[in-house]
Amino acid sequence: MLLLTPILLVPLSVALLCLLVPSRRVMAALGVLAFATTLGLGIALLHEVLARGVVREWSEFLSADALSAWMVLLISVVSLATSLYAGRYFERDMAAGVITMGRVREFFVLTPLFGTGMFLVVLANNLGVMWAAVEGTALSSVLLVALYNRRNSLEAAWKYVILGSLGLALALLGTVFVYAAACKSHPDSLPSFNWSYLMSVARQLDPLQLKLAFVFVFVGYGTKAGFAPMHTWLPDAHSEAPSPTSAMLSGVSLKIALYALLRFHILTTACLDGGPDAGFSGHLLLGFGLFSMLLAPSFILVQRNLKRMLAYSSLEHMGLICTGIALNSPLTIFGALLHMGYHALTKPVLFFAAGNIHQTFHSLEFRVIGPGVGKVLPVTVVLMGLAALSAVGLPPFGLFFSELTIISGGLAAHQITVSVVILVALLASFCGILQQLTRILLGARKPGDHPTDARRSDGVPAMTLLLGSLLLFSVWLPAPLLELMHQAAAIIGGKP
Amino acid sequence: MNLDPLNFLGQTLALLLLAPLLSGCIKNWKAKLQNRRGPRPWQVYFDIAKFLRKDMVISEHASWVFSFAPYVVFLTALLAGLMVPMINAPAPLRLFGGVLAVVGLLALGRFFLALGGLDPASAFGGMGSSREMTISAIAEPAMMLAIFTVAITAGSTDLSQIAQSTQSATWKLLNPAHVLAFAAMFVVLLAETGRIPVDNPATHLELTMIHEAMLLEYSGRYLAFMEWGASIKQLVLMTLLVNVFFPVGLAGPQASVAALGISLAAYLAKLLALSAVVVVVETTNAKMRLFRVPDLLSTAFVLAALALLSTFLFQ
Amino acid sequence: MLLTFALWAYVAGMAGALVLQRAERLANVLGFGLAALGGVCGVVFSVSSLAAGRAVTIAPVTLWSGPIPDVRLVVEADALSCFFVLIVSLVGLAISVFSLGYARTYYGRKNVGVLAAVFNALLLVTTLVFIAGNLWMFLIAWELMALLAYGMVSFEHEDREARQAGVLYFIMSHLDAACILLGFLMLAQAAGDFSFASLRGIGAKLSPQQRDAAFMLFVIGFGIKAGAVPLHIWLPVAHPVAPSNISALMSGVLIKTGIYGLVRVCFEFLGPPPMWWGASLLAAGTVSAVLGVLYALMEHDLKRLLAYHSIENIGIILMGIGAALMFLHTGHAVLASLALIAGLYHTINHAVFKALLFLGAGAVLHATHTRNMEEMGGLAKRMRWTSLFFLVGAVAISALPPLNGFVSEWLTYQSLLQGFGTTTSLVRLMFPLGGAMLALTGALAAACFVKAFGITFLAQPRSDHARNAHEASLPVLIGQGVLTAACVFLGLFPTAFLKLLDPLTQQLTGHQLSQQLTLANGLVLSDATAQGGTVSTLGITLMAVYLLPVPLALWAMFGRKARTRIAPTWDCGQRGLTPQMEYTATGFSKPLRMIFKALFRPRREVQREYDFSPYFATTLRFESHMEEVFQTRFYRPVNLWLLRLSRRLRALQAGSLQAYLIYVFITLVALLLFAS
Amino acid sequence: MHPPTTLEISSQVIPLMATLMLVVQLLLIAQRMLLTNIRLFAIQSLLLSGIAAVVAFNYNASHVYVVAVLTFIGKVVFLPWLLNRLVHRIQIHQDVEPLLNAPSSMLICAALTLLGYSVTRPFTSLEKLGNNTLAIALALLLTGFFLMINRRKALTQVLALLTVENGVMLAAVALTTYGMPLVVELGIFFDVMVAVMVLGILVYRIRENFDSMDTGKLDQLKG
Repeated sequence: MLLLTPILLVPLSVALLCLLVPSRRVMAALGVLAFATTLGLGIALLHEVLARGVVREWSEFLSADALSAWMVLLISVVSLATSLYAGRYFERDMAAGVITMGRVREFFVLTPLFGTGMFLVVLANNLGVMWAAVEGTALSSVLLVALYNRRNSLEAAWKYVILGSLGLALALLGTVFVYAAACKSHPDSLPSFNWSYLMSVARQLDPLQLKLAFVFVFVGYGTKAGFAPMHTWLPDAHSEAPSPTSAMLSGVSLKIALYALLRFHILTTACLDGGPDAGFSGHLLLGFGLFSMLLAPSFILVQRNLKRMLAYSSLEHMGLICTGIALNSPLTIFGALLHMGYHALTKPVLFFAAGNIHQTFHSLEFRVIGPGVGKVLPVTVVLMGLAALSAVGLPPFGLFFSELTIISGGLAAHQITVSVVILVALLASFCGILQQLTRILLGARKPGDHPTDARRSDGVPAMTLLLGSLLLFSVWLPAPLLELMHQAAAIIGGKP
Repeated sequence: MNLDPLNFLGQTLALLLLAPLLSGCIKNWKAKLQNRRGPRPWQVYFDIAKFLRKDMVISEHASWVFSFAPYVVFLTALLAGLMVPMINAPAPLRLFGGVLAVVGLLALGRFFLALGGLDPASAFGGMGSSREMTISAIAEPAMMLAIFTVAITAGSTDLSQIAQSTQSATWKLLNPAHVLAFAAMFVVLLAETGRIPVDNPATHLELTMIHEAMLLEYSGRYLAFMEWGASIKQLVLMTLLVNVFFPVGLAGPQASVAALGISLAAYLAKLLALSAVVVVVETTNAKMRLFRVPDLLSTAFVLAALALLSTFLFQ
Repeated sequence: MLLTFALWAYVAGMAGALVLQRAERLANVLGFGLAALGGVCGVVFSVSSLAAGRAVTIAPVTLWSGPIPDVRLVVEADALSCFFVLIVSLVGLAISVFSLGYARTYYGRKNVGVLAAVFNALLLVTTLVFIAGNLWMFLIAWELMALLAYGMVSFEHEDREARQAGVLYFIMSHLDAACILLGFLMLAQAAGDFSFASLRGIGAKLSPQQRDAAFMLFVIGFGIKAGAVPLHIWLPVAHPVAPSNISALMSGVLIKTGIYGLVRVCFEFLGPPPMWWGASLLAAGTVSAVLGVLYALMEHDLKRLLAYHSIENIGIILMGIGAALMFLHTGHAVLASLALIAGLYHTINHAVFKALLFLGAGAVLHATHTRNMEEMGGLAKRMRWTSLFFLVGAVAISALPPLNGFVSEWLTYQSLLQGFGTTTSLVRLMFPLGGAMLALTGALAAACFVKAFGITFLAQPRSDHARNAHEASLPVLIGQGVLTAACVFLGLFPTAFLKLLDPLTQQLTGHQLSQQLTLANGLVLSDATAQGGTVSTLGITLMAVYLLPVPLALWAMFGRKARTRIAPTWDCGQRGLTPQMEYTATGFSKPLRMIFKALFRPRREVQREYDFSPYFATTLRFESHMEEVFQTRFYRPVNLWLLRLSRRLRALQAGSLQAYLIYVFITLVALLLFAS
Repeated sequence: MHPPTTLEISSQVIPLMATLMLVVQLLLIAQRMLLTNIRLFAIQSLLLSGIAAVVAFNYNASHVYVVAVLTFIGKVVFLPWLLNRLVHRIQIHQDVEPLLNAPSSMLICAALTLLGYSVTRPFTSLEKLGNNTLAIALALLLTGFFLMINRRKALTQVLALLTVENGVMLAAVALTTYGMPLVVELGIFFDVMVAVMVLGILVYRIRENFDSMDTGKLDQLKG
C-alpha cells in the first residue's frame, strides 16, 4: 500500500478543504485530524523503513529512509500540537478583534500547506524537487509570518522572504552545480537527479565542483536554517509570527532546512572522502555551529523581548545540533538527532506559553509584562518553567542527556576545545534565560496591574501533550524509534 | 587515668592561694616603684573575703548568663591551671589536655566574661567586651605560634612533656628560637592579663578600661569569683611562661620531697622575678591607644614567626 | 533495606505533600513527618553499617538505563557515602522536626505543601549524590539539588532580594556543574566507562598535565559548591533569604556535597597527589577560614553572619583535607588519616552546630520578624530554651572546650603540628603558620559569637518586636534540642565516634586509627603518637563538676548572710538607660573593622544637622557600607564586561536589511575564496 | 548529428548573449528609473530564454525548449507586466536612490565579475558552451546580490532577486548538458512565479502600512 503519498496528500487536501469550510472550529478540527493522521502514517512508515530499509514510491520519485522517517515524525508531532493550540488561540484573537476571519482562514489553509511542503522536502528523492519544496515552505511561512499585517510583522516577513529567497537562489545554484557534476561524470545521457543515484556515483563526481556546490548550498540552506551570521531574519520572523507559527518555525522548519543541507553534506563527504580536503563540509558545519552557539547567548543576555529570546535559544540549539553532526562520531550524531527531537518537543511549549502571555498582557516586552506573571497565569507559568528547564538542559529532561552525549563525544574525539566552547555557550545562555524568566515569571504583580482577561486553561492540552511526551521519551524510548535513530545516524555518518 | 590525688589537691590549693598573693605583690611593688606605700601584698585576700560577704546587686536587664559567667570564669582558670606543671613536671591533669586545652579553657572563660559584660545593657560592659575580644583575637596567633615553636621541638602539645624535653640535655635553653618565643609569649602575657601598655588594671576611667569595664556591674561573690579567676588566670599564664620556657629546677615525676622543695623554691623565685619584670614594664611605660595595641601584638607575632623560622634553620 | 526505605519515605513525603497541598496542616505533618522518618532510617542505616566496619555497604545497583548508549543510573554506597548519609540524615531529621512547627508560620501565606515536598526532594537528591555510583547519577542528582535549592532560595520570591539571590545561586551552581562535568569526562575518557568503580585510581593513566587540569576543574567545581573563598560569592547571598529550615539544610548539608566530591575525587580517582595539590587546598582553606570569619564579624544580619561562618568552617575542613593530601604525597599515611579524620570530623561537627544555629536564628526570626541584630536583644529572658541551645551552638562553633568544635580543631592542630616534621622543604612552614591562622580564626569566631549571642539574646530589647518576642513552639525546640544533644555527644565522646570513621580511613588511606587515638579506655583522645598531646573533653567536664564545690563552699563559708537585690544598671546618673545607649553590633565589631581597614575598606557617611555648633547636633545620621573585595574587584567587573560585550554585539542586529544582506554576502565571498 | 557550423555559431552566440546579459545587469545597476529597470530585466530574461532556445536547438532537447518558452512567458512577458501594474497601482515613479553612487558600484561589480571568473577557473566545463558562461552566471549572481544590497526600494530588491534567479538559470541551462530534468525546471519556474506574487503582495501591504516602499524604513526590529 502507499504510505508516502498519503502523507503528502492528507494535509494538502485538508488545506484545500479549509478554503471552503465555513466555521473556524471545523477548520481547527480538520487540522488536528490531518496531522494526527500523518503522525499515524509516520509511525507506520517507521516500521516499514525498519522492515524494508528504504521505502520508495512513484518510481523513486518519493523515497524515505530512516532519516526522512524521523523527520516525518517530528513534523507531524509539532504540527499536531500547533493545530491543537491554534483553535483557542485564534478564538481569543478574534474575540479581541485583532484579526479577521479571512486571516484566520488564511492561517488554517497555509499551515497544512506549510506542513505538506516540509513533508515533501523530507520525502522527495530528487534534489531539485527538494529545493522547490523548501522554497514552497518558505513562501507559505512568509504569509503566515505576515498574518497580523502589523508594521512589525510585515517588516519581519519582508526580511524573511528577501533573505530566504536569496539564500534559496544560492542553494539552487549549488544544486545545479551538483547536477552539472553528475552530468560531467556521465556526459552521454541525462542522468537522474535522485539523491540515491548521486550517492551511488558519489566517488566519480568532481570533488572541486562539489566543494563549490556545497559552499553555495551551505550558505543557501544555512540561511534558512538560521546559522549565524545568516540568522538575522530568524529572531524577527519567530517573534512577529503568531505564536502557533512561531512554534512550527522554531520547532521543525529550521530542522527541515538543516535536513536539506545534511543531504548535501552526506553527498559531499562521500565524494571528498579520502581526498586532500576530506571532511570539508564537516568543518564548515562545525565552524558555523560553534559560531552560532557563541553568538546566541550574548543576545539572550541583553534581550528585551520574550519571543526573540526564545528564537535566539533556537539558534543556540541549532548550533549545537550542527556541531554534534559535525563531530561525526556515531554517538554525537545520534545525540544530535535526539537533540532535534527533544528540542522539537520543548520549543513549541515555550512559544505557546509566550502566546498566552502575549494575549494576556498584549506585549512581549519584558518590562511591560513585568514581574509576577505567575500570579496571573499559574498553569502557563508552571508549564513554561518546566519547558524552560528542559530548554536550558537540566535533568530529568532529555536535552540534558543529548547535550552531555555530544559533549562527551567531543571529548572522545579529542576535540576538547569544542567541548569547552559548547559548555561555555550553554552556560551563558542558561544564565540569560534563567535571569530573564525569573524576572518576569516570579515575583509579585505591581499594584493595580492585574489583567482581567487572563484565561488560565488556554493551550494546556497542547502543552501537556508535548511536555508529557518529552518526559516520557526522556526516560524511555521505544526500541523501534531507537533503532530508527541509529540507522539515521548511520546514514549521516556515511555508513548506511 | 592516673590521677594522683595529692598532686591534684596540692596544685589546686597552690593555684587558689598563690594567685591573689601574686597580684597583691605586683600591686605593692608597683606602688613602691612609684614612691607610694601601696596596699599590703596580702590585701587581696581580704578584698576577696569582703566581696564574698557583701550583698549582691544584679542588674534588672541581666539574664541567667550573667549569673552563670562568674563560675565559668573561675572554674576554667582553675582547670587550665591544673594542666600546667607548677612544682613537679607531670601536671595533675596532663592527660586531660595540653597547651591547646589550656588556651581553649582560658578562651572559654573569656567568652563568658565578655557575655557577662554585655548582659546588663550598660554601654561600658559592651565596650569592655568588644575590646577584650578584639585584643585577645589578635593576641591569639602570636601565642599559638610561640607555643608551636616549643611544641614542635618537643614533638608534643603536652605541657609536662614540653617542660621535660626542655629540661633534658638535648635542649639548649639559649636556643634563639626559644628566646624569641619567650619574648613573644611575654608580650602576649601583658595583653592577656590586661597589663599596661595594653590595659590598665588600676583605672576606672571609662574610655581606657577594658577588663574592669566588663566587671562594672558585678558585685558581691560574683565579683569575688571574677577577680579571683582573673588572678588565677594571670598566675597560670606566668607559670606557663616560667615553667615551660624556662623549666630550671622543675621536679620530675616521683621526685623526692627535697627535690620538690627545691623545685618550689625555684618556681617562686622565677615567678617573683617575672612579676618584677612586669612591674618594671608597667611603671616605665604608658598605656597605648587601643589602635596602637595591634602594632605591639604584631611585633609579638613577628617574634614568634622568627622563632619558628629559626627552629626551621637550626634543625 | 533501611536506606531504600528512607529514600521511599522521602519520595512518599514529597508526593503526599504535593497531593495534599490544599490541606496545608495535613501536608505539613505528612511531609515533614515522613522526612523525619526517613532521617531516622538513614541514621540507623549509616551508623550500623559504619559501626560494623563494612567497606562496601551497597554493591553497585543499576536503577535505570536510558535510551542513549551507556547512560544509566547506578547507586552504590561505601564507607565514605555512609558517613555523608549519616550527616544528611541526622541533620535532616532534626530539621524536619523543627519544620513541623516552623512551617506553621507560612500557613495561609505560602504553599506549605510545596515547601514540604521540595524539602523531601532535597533530602532525597542529596542522599543520592552521596550514594551515586556513576557519573550520570551523580550529575543528575547534583543538578536537581541545585534546581531544588534554587526553588527554595526564591521561595519567598515576592521580594526582589530573594529572586536575585536565587539567580546568582543557580548560575554559580551551574558553573560548578559544568566544571565537574568536564573533569569527570576527562577521567571517563581514560577509563572508557562512566561508573565510579572503573574511575578508581584512573588518574594514574592520565598525563600529569591532564591530572592537574582535572584537579583544577574539580577544585573549582566543588569549591564553588562548598563556598570556598574566592568562589563563595553566592553563599552569603543565597543562604539567608531561604526559609530558615532550608538555610539550615543548605548550610549544614548541601555545601558538604562539595567536600564529599573533593574527598571522593582526590583520594580515590586522581591517584597519588603531587605536593601542590594539598598545599593549594591548605592555603585555600586558610584563606577561606580567616576571610570568612572576618566578613562574618562585619555582619549584623544574623543569618548572613551564620552564612559567612559556613565559609570559615569550610576553610577549616579544607585545611584538614589539604594537609592529608600533602601527607599522602610525603608518604605518611597514618598522619594523612589523622588529618583526614580531623577534616571529616569537622565536617559533621559543622553540619550539626551550623544547622543548630540556623534553626535558632529561624526561631528568633519568627519571634522578632527581623534578621537585623540591631533590632533584637533581651531574648534570653523571653526565649530561655532557644537562647540556651543557641549558646551551646555558639560555644561549639567557637571551638571552645568541651564541645565538638574544639575536638575537631584539636585534631587539626595536632596533624598540622606533626606535619612540620614530615618534610624538610620550606613548604613545612605552611603547617605552623596555618595553625596560627587557625588560632586567629578561632579567636575571631569567639569574638563574633560573643557579638551574635550577646547582641541578640542579652541586654535590653532594641525594638518592640524583640520586646514582644515569645518562646517558640515545642517541635521547634525539640528540633534544636536534638542537634544540641548531638553537639554535646560529639564533643564529650569523640573516641566513641571515631570508631565509626575506621572503615572510612581504611578505604581512603588504608589505616584505622581509632585504637591509636584512644587512651585510658576511651576517656582520653590522643594524637596517635607516643609522647604526643592528649585531651579529654569528658575529663575536663568531670573535673569542672568536681571543682564546682570550691566556689560553692566559699560561698557557704562567707556569704551565708549575703542577700541579692535586683536594681537598675548603673547609668552614670542619667535618668534611666535606654536601648539606644547599649552597645550595637556595629559598634561591637568597630575595633576589628578599624584594625582590618585595609581589607574591609569601610565607607561611612555622617550627616549631622546643628543649630549653632557642630558639637551640639540636633539630628545625626550615620551610615556605614562595606563591600566584599572579590565582589568589587572581580565578579562585578567581569559581569559588566560581559554585558557591555553583549550590547556591542547587539548592534549586529540593528534592523537594517542591507546590513543583513551584507553579512550573507561576505560569508558567501569568504567561503568561495576559502573553497577555491 | 548536428552540422558543425551551427555548433560553431552557437558556441560563439551563447557566450555573446551571456555577456550581453551581464552588460544588461551592469546597466541595471547604473540605471535609476524604476520602469526602465523593469524593461532591462525583461531584456535580460529575453536573452536568457534565447540562450535556452539555442541550447535546445543544438541538442534538439525538447524539454529545454519548454524552458525557453516558460522563461519567455514568465520572465519576459508576465513578470514585467505584473511589476509594471504594481508600480502603477501604488503610484511610485520617483527614481530609485542607491546607497552607493554609480562609479563605485561599477568598480565593485567589476571586482565581483573577476571573483566569478577566478572561482570558476579551476574546473573547465564539460563542453565548449560552458566554461566562461558559468563564470558569467556566477558574476550575474554576485552582481545581482550586490544590486540587492545597493537598492532601498522594495520593488528594486525584487528585481535584483529576479536577476539573481536569471543568473542561476543561466548556469542551469549552460552548465548542464541538457538543462535540468523537466520536473525540476517546472518546480523552479512555478516557485519563482509564486515568489514574485508573494513579494508583490508584501510590497503592496508594506506600501499600505508604511506609505512608502523604502525598506530603509523597515528597521524597527532590533536586538
